Amino acid sequence: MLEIRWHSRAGQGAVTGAKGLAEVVASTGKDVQAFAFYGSAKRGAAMTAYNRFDDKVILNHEKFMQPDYVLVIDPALVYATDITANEKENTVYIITTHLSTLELIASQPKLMGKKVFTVDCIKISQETIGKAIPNTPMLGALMKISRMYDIEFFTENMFKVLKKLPQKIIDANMIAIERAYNEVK
Amino acid sequence: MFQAKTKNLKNFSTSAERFEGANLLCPGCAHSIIVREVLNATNDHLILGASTGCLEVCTAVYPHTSWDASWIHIGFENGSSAVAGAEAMYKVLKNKGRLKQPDRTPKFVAFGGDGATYDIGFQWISGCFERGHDMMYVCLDNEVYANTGGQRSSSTPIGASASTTPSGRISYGEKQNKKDMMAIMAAHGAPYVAQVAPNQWRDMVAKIQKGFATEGPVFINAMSACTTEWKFSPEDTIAISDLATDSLVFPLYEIIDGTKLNITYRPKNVIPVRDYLGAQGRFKHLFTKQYEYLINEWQARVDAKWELLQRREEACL
Amino acid sequence: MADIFELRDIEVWDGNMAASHALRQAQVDVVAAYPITPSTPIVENYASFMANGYIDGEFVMAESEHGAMSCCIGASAAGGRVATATSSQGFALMLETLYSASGMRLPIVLNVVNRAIGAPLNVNGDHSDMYMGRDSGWIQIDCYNPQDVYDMNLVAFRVCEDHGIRLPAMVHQDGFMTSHTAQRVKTLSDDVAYDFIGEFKPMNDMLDLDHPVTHGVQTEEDWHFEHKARQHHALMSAVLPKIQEAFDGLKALTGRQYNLVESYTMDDAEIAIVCMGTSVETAQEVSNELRAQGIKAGVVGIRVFRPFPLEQIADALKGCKAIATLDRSSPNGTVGALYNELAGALFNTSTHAVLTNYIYGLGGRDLTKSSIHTIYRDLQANAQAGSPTTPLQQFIGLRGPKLSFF
Amino acid sequence: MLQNGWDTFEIGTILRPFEGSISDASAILPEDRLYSQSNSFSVSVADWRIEKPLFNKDLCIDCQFCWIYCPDMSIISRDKKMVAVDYDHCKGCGICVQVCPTTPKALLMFPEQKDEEEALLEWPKKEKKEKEN
Repeated sequence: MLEIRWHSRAGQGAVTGAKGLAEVVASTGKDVQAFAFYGSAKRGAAMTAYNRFDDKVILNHEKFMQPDYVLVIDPALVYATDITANEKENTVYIITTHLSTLELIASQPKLMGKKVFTVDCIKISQETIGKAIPNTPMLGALMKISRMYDIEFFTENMFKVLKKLPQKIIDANMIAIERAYNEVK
Repeated sequence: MFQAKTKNLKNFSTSAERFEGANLLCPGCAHSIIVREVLNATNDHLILGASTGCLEVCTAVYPHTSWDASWIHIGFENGSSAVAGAEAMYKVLKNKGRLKQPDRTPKFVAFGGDGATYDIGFQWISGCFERGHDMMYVCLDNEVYANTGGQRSSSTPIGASASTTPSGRISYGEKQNKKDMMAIMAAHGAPYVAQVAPNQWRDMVAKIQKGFATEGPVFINAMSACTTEWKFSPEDTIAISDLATDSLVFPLYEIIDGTKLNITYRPKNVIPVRDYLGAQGRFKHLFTKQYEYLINEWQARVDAKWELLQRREEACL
Repeated sequence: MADIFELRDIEVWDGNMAASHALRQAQVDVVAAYPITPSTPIVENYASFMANGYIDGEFVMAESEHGAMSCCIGASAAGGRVATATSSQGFALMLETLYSASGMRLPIVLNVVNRAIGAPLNVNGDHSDMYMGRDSGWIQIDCYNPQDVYDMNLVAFRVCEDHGIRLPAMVHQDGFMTSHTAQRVKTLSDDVAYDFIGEFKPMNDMLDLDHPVTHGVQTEEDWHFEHKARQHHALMSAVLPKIQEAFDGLKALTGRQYNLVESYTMDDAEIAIVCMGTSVETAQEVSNELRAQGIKAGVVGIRVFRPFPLEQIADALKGCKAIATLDRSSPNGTVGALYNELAGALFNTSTHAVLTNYIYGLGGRDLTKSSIHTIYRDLQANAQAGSPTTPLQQFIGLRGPKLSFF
Repeated sequence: MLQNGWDTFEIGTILRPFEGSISDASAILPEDRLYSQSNSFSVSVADWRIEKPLFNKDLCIDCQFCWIYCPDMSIISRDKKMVAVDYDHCKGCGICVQVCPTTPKALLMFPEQKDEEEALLEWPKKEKKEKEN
């Protein structure tokens, strides 16, 4: 079982990202879950989304999760929310920030001694897609760090997931994924 | 063809009734007269509905029905929606080629009392009219919850004694003016809204036929004099209705496309409102020293409304 | 004609999307609906299918849930396939008309995305609305995941429209936990799904102009009882065999096996949890972990809540020593509904299991595996003692001091 | 119907106004329709009446006011002529008498048990105009 928790603001696309990832994983024959915690809060409110992947059928529907990966796609949530909640010893953090990994840990000492990687998904999405939708670049970064799939396989399958969008948007997303894959540190 | 049918009453009397006797309505009930005029106004096939109320509980009590066309009742508030649902299904089955009699086009009519129309069912009617279902809604407006024993509704006129707003030593009864349902329905932009009275049968049948010829939602507010709750003798139903239309308490007019207003009946001799009020037990207490001022207020209100209607009509000319 | 929607053999859908596609494939004639969280996406997706030419029917966006179900009733009586969706407060607003639909024997399919009922207002999943509907005369089928939602919608149309049944059916799924959780769903092609349900066959249809019919009459004391008895008789005698037949048909088509009562490792189980919704699967996962430790644990999921498969449930639990019933709805003054149902089912049988009740998960409160482990530990103690070692009713997953009754 | 048990009637509490099929009720007069026992037409409310309207054909001008204002479909008109009162469905409200415009009226209320021939003999006679007061 592989478990992922996303930290995002409503409207930044964490649910779409989690579902897109689930679609790619499902295409390889694994069982998947993608879900989120919703309140009645509107766009801008902090929220979390989740993935579960397994070779076996996933029966567990509890929301409680000790994630293998924590993906933070909004830079401020590192400070505003407890992104380390229910962590495991080897939980991996991939965090959107304009800071370097060392600068980030210095600004949030809770991350000291943990497996932390950084990438500026906001900037990447602004420069490629044209607005701050940092979900797809984060998936590129996840592919690099987790080595879940090689990037060619992943982009090929993400392309299928996004196929209903206009070609220009799909292309921009593909570039964003690749950039994040290359830029995550 | 209806022009010929209603050119005069003799022609109209050849209609084959589709509403049956031995229903359980009170002797002298105007509901029944209205329903007959509506149903006889057309030879089209009909899909009918009713909200809970006198008409419904008196015409479909198991094991008997008084309806010769398909008819549905669900509850007090939703006769409009029931008919709208049937109308939606008709459109689908027509498009999909699944109608059993594809060559016939039924008309859709929902009936409801003023309780079901002005009060509890208002939201449902508003929804149906906003969505533009091709249906006619007929309000049988007897200005009271007659089915349950004469409680006031928002159609009950000021000064009437109703069982929940009775007149008494220190009260003249109902304190609120009757809600202007015609204006509200016209404000929906409905293609056709009309006020009718069964005593003015030619005016009424013409409006019903106009309504049936209209595509989209049609609202008909039909005055239904209630022998039981207005407290007059059953044989006087038409006489009381004449007093209502000729005193202009119940003016007859239509509003087309939410804007164009036509007054369709101008009494040759307008009679005083006092005569209308005095003929009914529900206003009996107004004819006392204590409350007589209300009769004058009534007259002033009726005059003002008539003036307004005429101005509205002129504005459309 | 509506366009064919090309589906992959396996789609990643949440429960709402699964329901939307099932409605689309059923070629529903009239959907009249009003949006309410968490069922809203069902009708949003449906509207989107419509906007893109995949649906031929009428879609009536009503002014309220009551208006929506009222339109559904009128449309169904007119003579065609009808479906809608709702949740929670919307379900409560609909409730009056739910009794009308079943009493008028109109085969409407209602997707209920289970949600708490306020006050306090809460948009998350529990079974308050499902429980509110349990005396309404509808068939109630429960789903544990999006695949179930897809399959049970197809089953619901096939069962409720049968002329031997003619009763409306609810397909329940857990708000958010199923409705907004994307999982793998094995699909049928549009034509195969439609053939499984079959053509709609009208009965007592108002639009048959040659045969006028009066729907929705009043009955006095002289007839009401007989009509209600007839309705109950249909629900009790005809529905479960018809559902079983549909399950068998679905299995032949897909290999997927559904049962009126979903027994999981129950053959030799000594302790069992009985519950509904996503909790069934989470409990299955925990029972697997216990089995690995040699503990004879099992799970019984209620697949059909109404009509209640009383005999099948008694049979599934006959060897048990201790049983926990889990109710995801505030019992408000008594034991949980499932406790009552189970006590009734088991009372005159030779089963003398210790029966206890857990109230959990209200307003979407997480049912954790850890809580389920606690319940199984209680059951082990009860089984060993041969009598309850805990109060009969306990709240689990609740803040503060332990809350229990009886 | 009244002998039926819970398991014999049609489901959904539906009622059928006609036996079998009817192509267009608006084109078929009541006497030519195959009403079902479920149609209220098949029932009588004669016992509701205290007084009954009697019809004097000689005075009738076939204006049809009684027909249009009868709440109970109890004025039988055929070919534009007033034919009779339907005493199975008349509740005795008296509207027909009230709206009858002739002098004397062609419809008058009489006690329920009144013999029709006797009533016709007692009917007020037409008066000459100059004698009217």
